[in-house]
Amino acid sequence: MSVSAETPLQRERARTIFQKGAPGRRAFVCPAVDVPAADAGELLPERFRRAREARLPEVSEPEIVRHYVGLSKRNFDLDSGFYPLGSCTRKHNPRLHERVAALPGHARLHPLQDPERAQGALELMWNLQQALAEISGLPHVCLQPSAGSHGELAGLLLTRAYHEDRGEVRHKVLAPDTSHGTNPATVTMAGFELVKLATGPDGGIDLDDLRAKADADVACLMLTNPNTLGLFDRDIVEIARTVHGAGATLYYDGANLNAVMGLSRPGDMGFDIVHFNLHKSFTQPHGGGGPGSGPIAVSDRIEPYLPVPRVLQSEDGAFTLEDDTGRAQSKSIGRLRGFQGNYGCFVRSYAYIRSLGADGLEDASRTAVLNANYLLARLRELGVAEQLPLAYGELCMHEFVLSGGPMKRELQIKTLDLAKRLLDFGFHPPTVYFPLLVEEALMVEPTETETRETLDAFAQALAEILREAAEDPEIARGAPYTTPVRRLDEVAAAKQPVIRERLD
Amino acid sequence: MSVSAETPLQRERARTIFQKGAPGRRAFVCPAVDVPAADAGELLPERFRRAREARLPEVSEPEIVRHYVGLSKRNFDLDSGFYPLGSCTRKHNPRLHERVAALPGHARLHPLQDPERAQGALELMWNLQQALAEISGLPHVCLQPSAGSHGELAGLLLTRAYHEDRGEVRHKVLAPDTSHGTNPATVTMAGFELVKLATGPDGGIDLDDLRAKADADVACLMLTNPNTLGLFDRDIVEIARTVHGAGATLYYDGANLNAVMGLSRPGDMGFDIVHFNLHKSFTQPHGGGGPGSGPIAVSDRIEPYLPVPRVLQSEDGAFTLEDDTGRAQSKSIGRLRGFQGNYGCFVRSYAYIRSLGADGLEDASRTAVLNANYLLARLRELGVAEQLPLAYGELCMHEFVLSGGPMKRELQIKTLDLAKRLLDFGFHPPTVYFPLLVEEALMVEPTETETRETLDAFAQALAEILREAAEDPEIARGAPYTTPVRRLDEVAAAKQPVIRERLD
Amino acid sequence: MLAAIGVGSLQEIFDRQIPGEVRLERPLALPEGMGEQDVYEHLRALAARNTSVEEELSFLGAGMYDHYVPALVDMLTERSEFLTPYTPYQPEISQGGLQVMFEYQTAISELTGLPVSNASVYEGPSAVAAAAYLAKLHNGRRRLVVSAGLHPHSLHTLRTYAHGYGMEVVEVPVTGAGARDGACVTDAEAWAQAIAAGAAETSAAIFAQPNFYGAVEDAAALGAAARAACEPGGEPVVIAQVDPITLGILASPGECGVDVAVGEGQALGNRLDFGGPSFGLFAAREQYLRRMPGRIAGETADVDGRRGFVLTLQTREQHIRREKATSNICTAQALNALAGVVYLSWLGRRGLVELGELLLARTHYARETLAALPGVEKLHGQPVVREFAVRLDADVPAVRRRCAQAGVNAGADLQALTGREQDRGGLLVAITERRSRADIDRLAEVLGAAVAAERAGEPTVLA
Amino acid sequence: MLAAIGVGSLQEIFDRQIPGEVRLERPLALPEGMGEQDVYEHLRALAARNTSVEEELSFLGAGMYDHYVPALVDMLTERSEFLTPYTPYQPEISQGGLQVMFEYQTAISELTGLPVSNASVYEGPSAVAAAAYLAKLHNGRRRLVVSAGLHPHSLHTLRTYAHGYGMEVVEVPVTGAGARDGACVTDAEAWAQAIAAGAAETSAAIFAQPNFYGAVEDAAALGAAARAACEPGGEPVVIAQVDPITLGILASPGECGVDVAVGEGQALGNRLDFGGPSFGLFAAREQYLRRMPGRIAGETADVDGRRGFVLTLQTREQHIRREKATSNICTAQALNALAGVVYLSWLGRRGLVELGELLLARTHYARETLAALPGVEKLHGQPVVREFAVRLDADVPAVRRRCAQAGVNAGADLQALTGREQDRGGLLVAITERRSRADIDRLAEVLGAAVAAERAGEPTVLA
Ligand SMILES: Cc1ncc(COP(=O)(O)O)c(C=O)c1O
Ligand SMILES: Cc1ncc(COP(=O)(O)O)c(C=O)c1O
Repeated sequence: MSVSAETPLQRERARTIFQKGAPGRRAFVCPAVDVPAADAGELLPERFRRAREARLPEVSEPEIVRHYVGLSKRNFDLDSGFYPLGSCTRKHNPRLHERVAALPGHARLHPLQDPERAQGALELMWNLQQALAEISGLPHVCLQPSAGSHGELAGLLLTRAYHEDRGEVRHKVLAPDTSHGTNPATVTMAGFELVKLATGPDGGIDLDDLRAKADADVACLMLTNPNTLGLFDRDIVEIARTVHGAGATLYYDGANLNAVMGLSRPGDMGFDIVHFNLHKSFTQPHGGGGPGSGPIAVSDRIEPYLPVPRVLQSEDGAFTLEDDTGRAQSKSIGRLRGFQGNYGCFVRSYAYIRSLGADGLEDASRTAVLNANYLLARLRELGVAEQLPLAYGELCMHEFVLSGGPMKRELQIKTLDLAKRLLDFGFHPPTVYFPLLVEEALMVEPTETETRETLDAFAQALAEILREAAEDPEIARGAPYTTPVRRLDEVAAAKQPVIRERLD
Repeated sequence: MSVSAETPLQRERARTIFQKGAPGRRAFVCPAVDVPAADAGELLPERFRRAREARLPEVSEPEIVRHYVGLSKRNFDLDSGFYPLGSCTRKHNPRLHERVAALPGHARLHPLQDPERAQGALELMWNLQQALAEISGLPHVCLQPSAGSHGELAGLLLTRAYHEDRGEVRHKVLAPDTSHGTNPATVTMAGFELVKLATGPDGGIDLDDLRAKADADVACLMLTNPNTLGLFDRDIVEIARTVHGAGATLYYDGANLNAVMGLSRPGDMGFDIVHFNLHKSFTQPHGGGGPGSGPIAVSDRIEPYLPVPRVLQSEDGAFTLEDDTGRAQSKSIGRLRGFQGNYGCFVRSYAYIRSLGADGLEDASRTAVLNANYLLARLRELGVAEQLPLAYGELCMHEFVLSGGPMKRELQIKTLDLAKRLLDFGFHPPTVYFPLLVEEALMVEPTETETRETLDAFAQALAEILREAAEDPEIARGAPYTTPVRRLDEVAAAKQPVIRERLD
Repeated sequence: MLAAIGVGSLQEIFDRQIPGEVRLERPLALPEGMGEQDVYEHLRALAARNTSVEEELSFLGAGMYDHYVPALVDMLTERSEFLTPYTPYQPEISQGGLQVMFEYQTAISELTGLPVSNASVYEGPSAVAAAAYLAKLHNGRRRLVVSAGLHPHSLHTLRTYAHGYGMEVVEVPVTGAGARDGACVTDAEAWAQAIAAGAAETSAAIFAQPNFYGAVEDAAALGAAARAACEPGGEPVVIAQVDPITLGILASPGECGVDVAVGEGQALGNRLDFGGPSFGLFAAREQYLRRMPGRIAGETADVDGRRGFVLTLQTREQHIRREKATSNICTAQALNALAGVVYLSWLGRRGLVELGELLLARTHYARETLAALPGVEKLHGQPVVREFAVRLDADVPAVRRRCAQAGVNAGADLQALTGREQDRGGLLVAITERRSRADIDRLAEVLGAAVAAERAGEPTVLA
Repeated sequence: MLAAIGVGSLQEIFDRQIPGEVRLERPLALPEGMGEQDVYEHLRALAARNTSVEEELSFLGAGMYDHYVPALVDMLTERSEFLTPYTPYQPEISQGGLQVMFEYQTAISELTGLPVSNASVYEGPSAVAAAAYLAKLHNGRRRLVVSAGLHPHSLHTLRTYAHGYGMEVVEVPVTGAGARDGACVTDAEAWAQAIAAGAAETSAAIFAQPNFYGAVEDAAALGAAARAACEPGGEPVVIAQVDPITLGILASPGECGVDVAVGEGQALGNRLDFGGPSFGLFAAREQYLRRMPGRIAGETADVDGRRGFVLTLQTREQHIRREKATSNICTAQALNALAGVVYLSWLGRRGLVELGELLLARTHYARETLAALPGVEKLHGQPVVREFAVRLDADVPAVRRRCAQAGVNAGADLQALTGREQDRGGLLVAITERRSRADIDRLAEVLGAAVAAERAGEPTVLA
């Protein structure tokens, strides 16, 4: 490109919708006022009225379309390329799901519609509850939580209610140092104190540390299995025994369920409470950061405390919603949000479960694990593993964590540089710098919906970047080059935060 | 971009869907055979059976999505940028239209549904017929033709039928040298012989030439008004008088109707037959080259010959379709295609007409003309007009034609180079090298849905390209640089045509 | 803006250009404009007055079919980048659309077994007329021999066009009805005779496979007979109108010696839309390449050697060749053809065959089931793939009305479409993968009752 | 692939990792998988058993509303580039999503009149609980004084959360019902007392505007009273739950002295979806910026000086700060917030006001019309914007059932939602721009008849 080094997207500088349009332009045409005129002051006295107009954009429909279509082109997305963001299960989102979720009978159903006239929706929720119970091996499901971390909060509030009901006060919650940030954050938000557990040399929980810390103050242990290293904790039965022995509950962070569907069930491992990330294992489009959905499943002893309302089936087969006003009479922890949860997500995940069926779900997990191990093997074959060795273990489940430590020392490029250079190759980078205990971590989750060709291409790209770095580390350090903007100054952004457009 | 001159889109070489996937992969799951097994030979004897499988792609849904989403990113489109392709009326496509066209009551209505159970569709068509009659000033409308050129064919077949019915044999059709290619092509296809009319110095029909050629062999004159120079033919009344005086019909190519909606009507100008390009004046998304729709409107004397079936309204207000089997009994030219025409397009254009209403349509034409003249003025202001003068006239209607002759001589770049360089600036070029009689023609149609800011930016880009060319014409001659592929070898493509993927 | 233009008012721009006598001096007599919500409600109200295939159990076909359209087709056709560009005149920024055309051409070529496909024409019936025009350009003769087994819309359209470009249409009847093999197919003897009769002037011989009665024709024999009827070197162009969805199991046009295959593409991933838009497929043997109508994408390379695609052989086209063009077509059906190739990719190599077998089995079952009803008999015994005709011993419109009241659209009234006396009593029934065995059984139940009631002269109950 | 991995079978990978005792040795007890078409039909059949707002004339609101969602919202939210990325961890390839967040934040800031907005939280009721947690982080106190005028779901959610993070919830009643001004609003005296009672420990004072009864509160007075009840410097955080669609005409939280504004965003371009997903808006005064929950996009520049956007102030967030984070939220509602800002752009500066005026006028008309019916009276006389409550002199569930049989969903049963005895007989009626005067008149007709029939003890006719 001899003439201008800038791509058209780079050339076009960011202007917000507030900087476009002109006074008087608009898209909306308000329906006519068809009722008799009334005195404005009578309708709404002056003192309740807004004094200063909200300075919303003044733009026509064509401008809005151009603006947002233009912005969309500044995003990388799963439909456009490989997105091996570890821990996030970026599997394909079948387009059927968007179609069925948009059917007016689902999309335009009011949440307070009488149950008799929402039987289809309630049956769908009931069926989903049943399916999630079977998949998790825990019989009681509440679909309400809005995402994984909301499910975690529910789980700890359930734990609290369970202990309180038994007259116990326990204020500590255990979580391994590999745990996802939402786990410790939830511990605090639920009013507990975090106690960290060490990771053993095999990448699992350090059992001695667990035994030492599992005392009578411990309310719960929060665990992911396979954990965030992509490893199945082989001591899970012993862990469960220890935790239950201490009178605590065992919480399953379901973010990694995609490794074990139909193969191993949290309930059978001894977990009391599990949350699902429907947006991960059960394929919601991630929407740029939501919506998601985080149903929970629990064992019999936790069931009395579940949030309201759940879907119930009555004798005659009809479905109803639990009453949620008479909270005082039940042991329920109450509501976690409005209405019944993210029904739109339920529709999609239910469609997914019915599409795949028992075999298909098992197959999905098998293939997810196969793909991860294959990619790992390819990286070994290409010599990438020398600079980027597997942090723990030999094989992995559905994802694996590489250490960028040797790369950093030998090639003088950091994991961040590698990630940024991947952008020029058209790949979304893996999760980086997590889990925290792995130096310069790279967490790679290919998922089952990627082809072997894609895995090969990704491995090649990594090898190529390392080769390039061996010749000239500046290439990676200066990357990316071809993206709409290049490396951004995050420090400046946080120092003097500008978080809205200045107007006028 | 110091490292690689290639953008990610350039780096990724074209591979077709046939080159992707692997044996056995698939997206479709066939519903189970739920009827009793029957003998294959009985169902379909071997001799009727296919011997060699069609080698369709073997790909999964995620692969299909990635492939075509990826291809889509190799397109420029109206929702992404200015598209002033002259003669094509690239106005904004309101998204409401896609929504209403997709309603099952429209989208999943079978064309042979009994009229009693398709009253909504027939009423819509009736209303559209009425509206087009009013807009054109010609009372009888047939919606059937599939696009403009199909409407032209209908028009000439109507002309033939009209003359034949009067016992006349006329074998010539007149059309100006500025006419669109479909006009002469249609003349031939309809079995006539083309006679070209010269253009006068004011850009209109050369009246003397017309008078000389309008003899008793002439069946029709095909005209666009405003014509393809963007000029309203001021002699239109005299032209009509001359043509009618010769016993011929006057045909209106409606491609440029966007200049005169609510301002001047073909029927009032003296035209007998007009086609509409619903995809232009009445905003269909152009779909990369269709679908379109080309209804026709005619005067009383042409009406008996209209294609079948039209929508009729009976006494009781119910709508029916004309019988189309008893062709022999009527004077109709018959069918031009299957069923009723491109109903999906009717829905969109009807929605457009109802959205804008009488005022809105007039406003659209006014603004289209304003925008074209403003852009022209801006080009003059910026000095662009020195290298790219207006070919004819002073003002214009909804579009204008520049001559690239001076640019070619003074700056040594051709209209083609200018067009290609515009691609690097993120603009779709105007129509180039049409009309033929203008040297190095550039035909610019901004439409009414573009903002002043966009027109200014486009004018700036043209000025910038000319400035750049004055310094170094090689820049434009080598353009484009930033597109997914650069200038393509069209000659080689035509010499040894490869028009399908070679398999195996 | 006016100041920049140098006029005092917008009106001045018009006054200076449009002569007063042709200015419209009153507002258009059209309703006032409405906001989006109101227009939506209006169009929804109109839609609600149509009974779509979602609201009844429909066995209508006769040219357009209720096949399942996968969700990814909608998603892709709704993408701005496919929905809102125009014809790829600027190939550098249109590689997406051009490659889609190239892939479409490949898929149609594979389907038809013919080496050359264009990027689509308007739709099915006019594709027949376009093929006949190709024959005219090819051999300059003026007779078209055509089987009456074509869709009546195709026959009518062909006549309309042929009258324009000056060709004579000679119709060859189909053999009489009856539940035997060989009924309702192109009369082989008449076919050979009609061609031979004006052999030196016979430009093309045209038939449909399967034909309008659902009957599978002996395509290879028809082609061979057409050629045999003429002097060597003077053979007509053999044109077949095919149904693409059947081509997973039916011998391809290429295998049957067909020169040009055309057909309605709607069944491939396009919705019904009350009849359009859809697309027409158009494929041929190599020798017709430079006489094909419509757009054709071709492969080439850019200045840096990258593979790319362009519109090619444009010297056939109206914008280059004007009155010498091989067709007048300009705006065609790109988006519909995109839906077609995406659908075929979704179906896939094996899927096309499996779907064909499913349709074959269900259609056979449906025909046998209906023909077992009193007052219903097969119109013919030829193999059928996804549509078949029966004859009712009762008034078809009346029976159809009775069925409709029971929520079943029993199929198309044959005679209402063909206008032929011999088709009286005929009902054309289409079976897609959306019509299960249970649906077919329900049809049998409702149709059986309706025929019985009609024969018994029972009064119709108004719904 | 197995060879590359160096295992003999796929099973070996599992056998080597999952202990035998926790392996599931049987297939899951779930139905078999189905093809796309079958799944579609199943989900369509379920949808058909729901009565959506398309199939009846619905006046349901009470937290979610049937506003018109313009078509461009669907088009944009369905674009792969917005639909299928995840959180913008890699800003260089996520400028689209990040800029949308920045624009959303600007729009919410403008709406609320508060300088700081995050990029959304889950939804309305949990946003209240999140705001209370912010108050706790801000001042470390343990009492939450909350008006009973909040949506009952918000009250319940707040209690659930507060029990976790150890705060006490003190509920302030609303004044009694009656068709007078000042009925059904937060009891001003009780409000001041409740705050003053534990002033040193009062962390936040929370009210809703309009409140659950549709009544417009004197927001400025409530805020002022809350502050006045405490020592200077010891003021509670004043939190308002607002309805964004009313903010074109109602005084903004910023104008009323509110510290933190939260609310349900569904009315802004999001569909009903039987209750979710939607989004919660969350805006505050500058001083709360570093205690906000959730994502925040900030402006910055790239190495070449181009303007760009990043997730900023991430040291508040769980992935960086873990147990010290200001919230545990991770996956949130980016796509719903996108719909929100696109909707607000579509509505535009004037449109928001015009829509507000339309709702105000129609709601007023509806209230007066219904209150004129025998057996129906206003529950209160406060101004209302797009929802109001009436009291029926008849059993509400029975009246609602009668209306439903006539195709009218008359609104929400107040008492069924609040569980409060004092709300017996209450009906909460929502009016959006989709409910015309004719619709309102129809409601009056049907409701009037239902109340009359119920009072007369007429038997219900089963549909
Ligand atoms: C291991 C793990 N736990 C919990 C979460 C939180 O889930 P959510 O984002 O749905 O709140 C995530 C999400 O990234 C995760 O990866
Ligand atoms: C002036 C003119 N006439 C006729 C046509 C042909 O219309 P269509 O492409 O709809 O066949 C066009 C289309 O570009 C045109 O610009």
